[in-house]
Amino acid sequence: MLKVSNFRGGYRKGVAVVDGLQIDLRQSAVTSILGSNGAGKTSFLRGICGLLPWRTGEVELNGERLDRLAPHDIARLGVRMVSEGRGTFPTLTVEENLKVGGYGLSAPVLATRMEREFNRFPRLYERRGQIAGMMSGGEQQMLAIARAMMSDPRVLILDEPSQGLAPIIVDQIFDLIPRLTQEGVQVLLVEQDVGRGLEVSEQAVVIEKGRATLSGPSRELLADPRVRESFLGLS
Amino acid sequence: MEDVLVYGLLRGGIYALAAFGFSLVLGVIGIVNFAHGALVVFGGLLTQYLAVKFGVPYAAAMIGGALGTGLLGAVIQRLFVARTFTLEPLMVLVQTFGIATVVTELGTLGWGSEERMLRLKTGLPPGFMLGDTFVPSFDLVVFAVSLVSAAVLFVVLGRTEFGRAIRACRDNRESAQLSGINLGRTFEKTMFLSGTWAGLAGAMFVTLSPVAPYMHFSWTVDSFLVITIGGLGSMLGALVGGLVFGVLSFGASFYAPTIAPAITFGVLLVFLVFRPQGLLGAGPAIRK
Amino acid sequence: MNFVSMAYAIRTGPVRNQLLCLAVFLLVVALCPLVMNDYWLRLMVFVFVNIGLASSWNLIGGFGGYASFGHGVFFGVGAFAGAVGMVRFGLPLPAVMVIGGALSAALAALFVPVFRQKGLYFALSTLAVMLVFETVLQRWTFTRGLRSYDLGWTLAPSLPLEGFFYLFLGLLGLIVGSIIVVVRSKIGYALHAIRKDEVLASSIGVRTTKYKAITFMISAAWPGVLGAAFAPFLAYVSVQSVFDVSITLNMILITIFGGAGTVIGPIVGGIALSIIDQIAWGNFLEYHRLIYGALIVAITTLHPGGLASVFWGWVERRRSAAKPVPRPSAPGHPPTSAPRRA
Amino acid sequence: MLDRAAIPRRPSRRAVLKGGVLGAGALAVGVALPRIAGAAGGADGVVHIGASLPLTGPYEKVSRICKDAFDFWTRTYDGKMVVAGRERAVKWTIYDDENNASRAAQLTEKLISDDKVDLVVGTYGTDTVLAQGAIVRKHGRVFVQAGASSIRVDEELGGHTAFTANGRVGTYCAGAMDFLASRTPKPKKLGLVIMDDPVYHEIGQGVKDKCKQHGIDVVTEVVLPMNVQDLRPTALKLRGAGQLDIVYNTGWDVICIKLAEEMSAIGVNPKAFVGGHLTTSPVVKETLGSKMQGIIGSTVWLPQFKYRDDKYASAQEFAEKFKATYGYLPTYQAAFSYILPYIYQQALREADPQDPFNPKTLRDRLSRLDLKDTIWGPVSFDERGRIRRDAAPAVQWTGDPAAAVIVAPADMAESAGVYPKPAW
Repeated sequence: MLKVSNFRGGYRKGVAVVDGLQIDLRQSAVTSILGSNGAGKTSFLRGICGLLPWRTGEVELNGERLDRLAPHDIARLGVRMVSEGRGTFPTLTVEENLKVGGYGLSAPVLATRMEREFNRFPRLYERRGQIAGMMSGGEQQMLAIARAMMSDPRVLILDEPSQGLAPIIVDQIFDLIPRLTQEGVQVLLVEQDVGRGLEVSEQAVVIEKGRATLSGPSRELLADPRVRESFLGLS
Repeated sequence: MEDVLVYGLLRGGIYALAAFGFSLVLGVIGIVNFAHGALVVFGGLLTQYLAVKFGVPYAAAMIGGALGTGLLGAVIQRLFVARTFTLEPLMVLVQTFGIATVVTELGTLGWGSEERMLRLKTGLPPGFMLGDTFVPSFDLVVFAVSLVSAAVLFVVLGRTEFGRAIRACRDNRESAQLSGINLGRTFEKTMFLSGTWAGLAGAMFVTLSPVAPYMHFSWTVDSFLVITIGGLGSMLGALVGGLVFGVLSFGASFYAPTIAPAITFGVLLVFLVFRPQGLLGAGPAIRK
Repeated sequence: MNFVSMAYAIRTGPVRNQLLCLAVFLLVVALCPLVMNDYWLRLMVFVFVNIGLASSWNLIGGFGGYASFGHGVFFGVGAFAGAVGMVRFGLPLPAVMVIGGALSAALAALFVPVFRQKGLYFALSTLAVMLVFETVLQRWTFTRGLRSYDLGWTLAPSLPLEGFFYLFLGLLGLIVGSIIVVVRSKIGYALHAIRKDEVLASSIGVRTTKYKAITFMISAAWPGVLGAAFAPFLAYVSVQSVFDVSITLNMILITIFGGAGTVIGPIVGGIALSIIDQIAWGNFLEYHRLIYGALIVAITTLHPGGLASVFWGWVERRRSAAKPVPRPSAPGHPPTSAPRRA
Repeated sequence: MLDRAAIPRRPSRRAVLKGGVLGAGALAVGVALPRIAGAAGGADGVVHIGASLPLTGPYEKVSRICKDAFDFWTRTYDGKMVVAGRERAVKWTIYDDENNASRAAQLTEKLISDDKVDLVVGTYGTDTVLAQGAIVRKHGRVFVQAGASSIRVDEELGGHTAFTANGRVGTYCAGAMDFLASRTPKPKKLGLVIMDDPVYHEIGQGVKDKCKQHGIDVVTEVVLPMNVQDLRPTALKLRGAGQLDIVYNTGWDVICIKLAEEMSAIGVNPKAFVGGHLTTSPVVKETLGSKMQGIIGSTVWLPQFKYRDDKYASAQEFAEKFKATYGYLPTYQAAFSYILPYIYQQALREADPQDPFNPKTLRDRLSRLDLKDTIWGPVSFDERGRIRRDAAPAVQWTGDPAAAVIVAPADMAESAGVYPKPAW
């Protein structure tokens, strides 16, 4: 259960990009974060993962404080992010990418998990010897998700997973998200396609200028006129 | 002609050995380590010191010298480079230049400024004829050790989790961190590896030719040349670059000794302008 | 008007203020020969040359973000132009200074293809050019010396020591003045854009190659002029003495030490390092290199922005302490402190 | 400044480091300031001698020997020097010129104008001595030096500014070449290795002249840049010249060691190997080990030489005392460095008490100086200020452990010498 309270953070000392955010994932399996460009969505996600140069406030995972930890420790405690633009290791093979995802695990565990991910993404199995940098965007997105899943995370953060992908691949990704939650993973999703993001999520938060201005069950937000106007282009 | 080729290749083995660490650090941490040559010299002198002062057998002294140098590298990373490597690369260049000066001066204070050499009694015949070329057997041993240790490095980088972590950090720092890899520790290990191989190069070289603290800068420049020819940040490139550079510099100082530096640096310039990725360059792996 | 606000006003005010400030500084320094003996005068000349060289380097390396690792080549070419011109052809000092500057600028123009390279590649290319030139000038009989076995040039000092003092002081004024003007000109803004994000700069229509070439030529011409003037001062010019790697390294060190990408940086750095140098040299014979190296490590590790950033940090703090509302960003484009990459 | 306060502040290592650096800096300034203040002005009753040496760089090792020898002279005379009939304390000021000409000039200026030294002794290296001489000349002073033996010193500074206590380099090879020419079978072919610097060209020219005189062919000549690293290409070149009788390398210690090493590695075995600038320093012997056997060096001074002075009954005694103090046998650089202050001492003994260091009278006294017995041998200067001295004797390393014995000229020879030398 990820809980964030009074979170501030940014890139330059004294300039807050995220300014006093409160988010409580509770039982929500998938939570969507909405906001216009530059609202601080990505910065917020990076802040949770410990990647912002400065941050204050509290980040709690099942009662454990994460806000003072280094990014790699946060990752080991089960918060994994698939960053915008995938962030695969281009010169490593698919297998090696997955192994890095399971960094620190013993060889047998690594083998079972890898098999599981290959079952989930048969495409990756076909390309397991391939250098990641040579693969298509969709394949890289799958690889990035599989790599994050290698560690059996408790929270999976997806930043713009559909960006730059062909519609058919986007469909596959969104089909996948509910299935992931069945394995006990909570998903935190930032998606430019707000409609889709809301469809797939249970709860949603709207961020403006680094502050949460609106939050609630996704279905309600989908009906909210403000959301419809500013994000869905409907009136 | 064959002489030049053979001797050049033999020398190239050591150049490659010295350049591996330089290339690794450049690729992974993204810095040019001006103290690299000082590490090579330090490794050579440490080996010589262990062997002569304590009568340690050469193989052990060599390993001790290499690991000691690796440790020095890791300490440099932890205390100094870790604080600056995210800044402009120029800053680290100046910083490591300062570190090179300090290491060299401390080495001079401890060991003196005189050239030292480690003479081994191997019991091998002095050499054998390869066609018309006389190949000193000890040179060949050193060359073989260079290749074997290069192979070890390839295995470490290519097949182990440690190596994967290093390569992951090289490819994408942030994703590596998000996968639970401790960036700081990995960089320290990278520097350790780099120092170890630099020390190994020094440990080999001190058995062939005298070594003294003041010689550090030419090792740094030579490593530069090797990886520019071979390709920045690529291990295989460093090996190939080392061998090519060995032949090139040997040929230049054989056929035109007085303008040899101009020839080698001229070739470097040609590479930089027309083929900046080198012979086997990784290209995109280099950030800046 | 207190000191802090004055410093701030000079930094952000019109170019005229900075030039005025420079003129006052030069006038004060010009009085030095009244109280100094020959040694200190000679030392001052070295400091002027060092600051002049560092300031020139700073233009392309600090403001442009293109670190040249072979900038010493321009000084060396200038010094050889001075030596060959004066000894072989009997030219007067002003003539060889012009020739030295022109040759260096012309040499810099040849670097245009290298400008495609970024960062490290650029640094390496310039280093290689320097080492090639070093060997060529050493081997070429025309530049080698008068007699076939000579390796260097002996020059009669063409001015008394005070003469050299004022010559180099004047040159320093010209160099720093020209940099103040250039930095606040169109070129300066282009450089700023190039340094921040070159791709972006060229995409919004900044002709990056043109501005880089102009900047590089200016930053090469001054060391050429300095080198030519330095030749008769040194009285003995050889490849060993004017192509030393330490000349380039000093330019970089002084700039970084004082603060790269600021006008004041090389001046402060040059003075500070000279003082340290003198103290270490005179008193810690066995350890002076160690002290010098340790100092470089200390400053780069603890204060990567150099002395200038320490000073401006202090000014900013004093200002924000004086005014309750901190301003989000300073007007103009003030010197960047600690150039961090995002 | 809210967020700054909110960040946990532990006393960072950075702060500790910073404190350390500041403390060290303050200490350094504290130590230095009184000395700077004290340095100005030559104190009365003290002879202030100034020098610079290339204490960092390629000549570092040699210059340490020179520095020890200055110190040894001071110890020998109890830190005192008789000037104008009165014993005065001696104070040395030595700087590091890093083998850099412009720095040498600057430091010499400092010694003369700022430290106001009474006497200047020369540094080591041709470029630096020439640069130094230009400054000394500008002040109308004189200096004694032995660190540059090139003929250029005579041309540019001799007779008015510089007194050179070392013989011309062109004659360095005479002992070795005469010795080799008298062997049977007579050597016919010589390979010459010259470093690309005027001094070494001068030595090389001397070798060529001797070859012409003795009817020896110079079959190959390799010119090497001063910063040469790898000597194997040179060894290969020598091998390409066929069976050589003599290889003459003009270079200094490391160059000779590296060349010997590479020649032995690829099986180039000349009948004689001469190291033109190979010193008798222990490092050379240690580094070359058994390969030292039969190598010939030309040295301008050895403890075996039959020299003596007012403090030491023989050069041997001088060498032993020196070794007891510094742990190594003095090389010729040690001897010529020792002699520099010694020469001043002899010249100034009966100087005018009113103005003992007057350059004009000092110049006259130096040019009239005629010392029969010194550790360095007879000392007198010709009209170019050069010591009257020729033909450096040749030594050869033989025995186990290898020791240098004089083999030429005949009147000094301790041994008949070995030719051809044993293969590496």
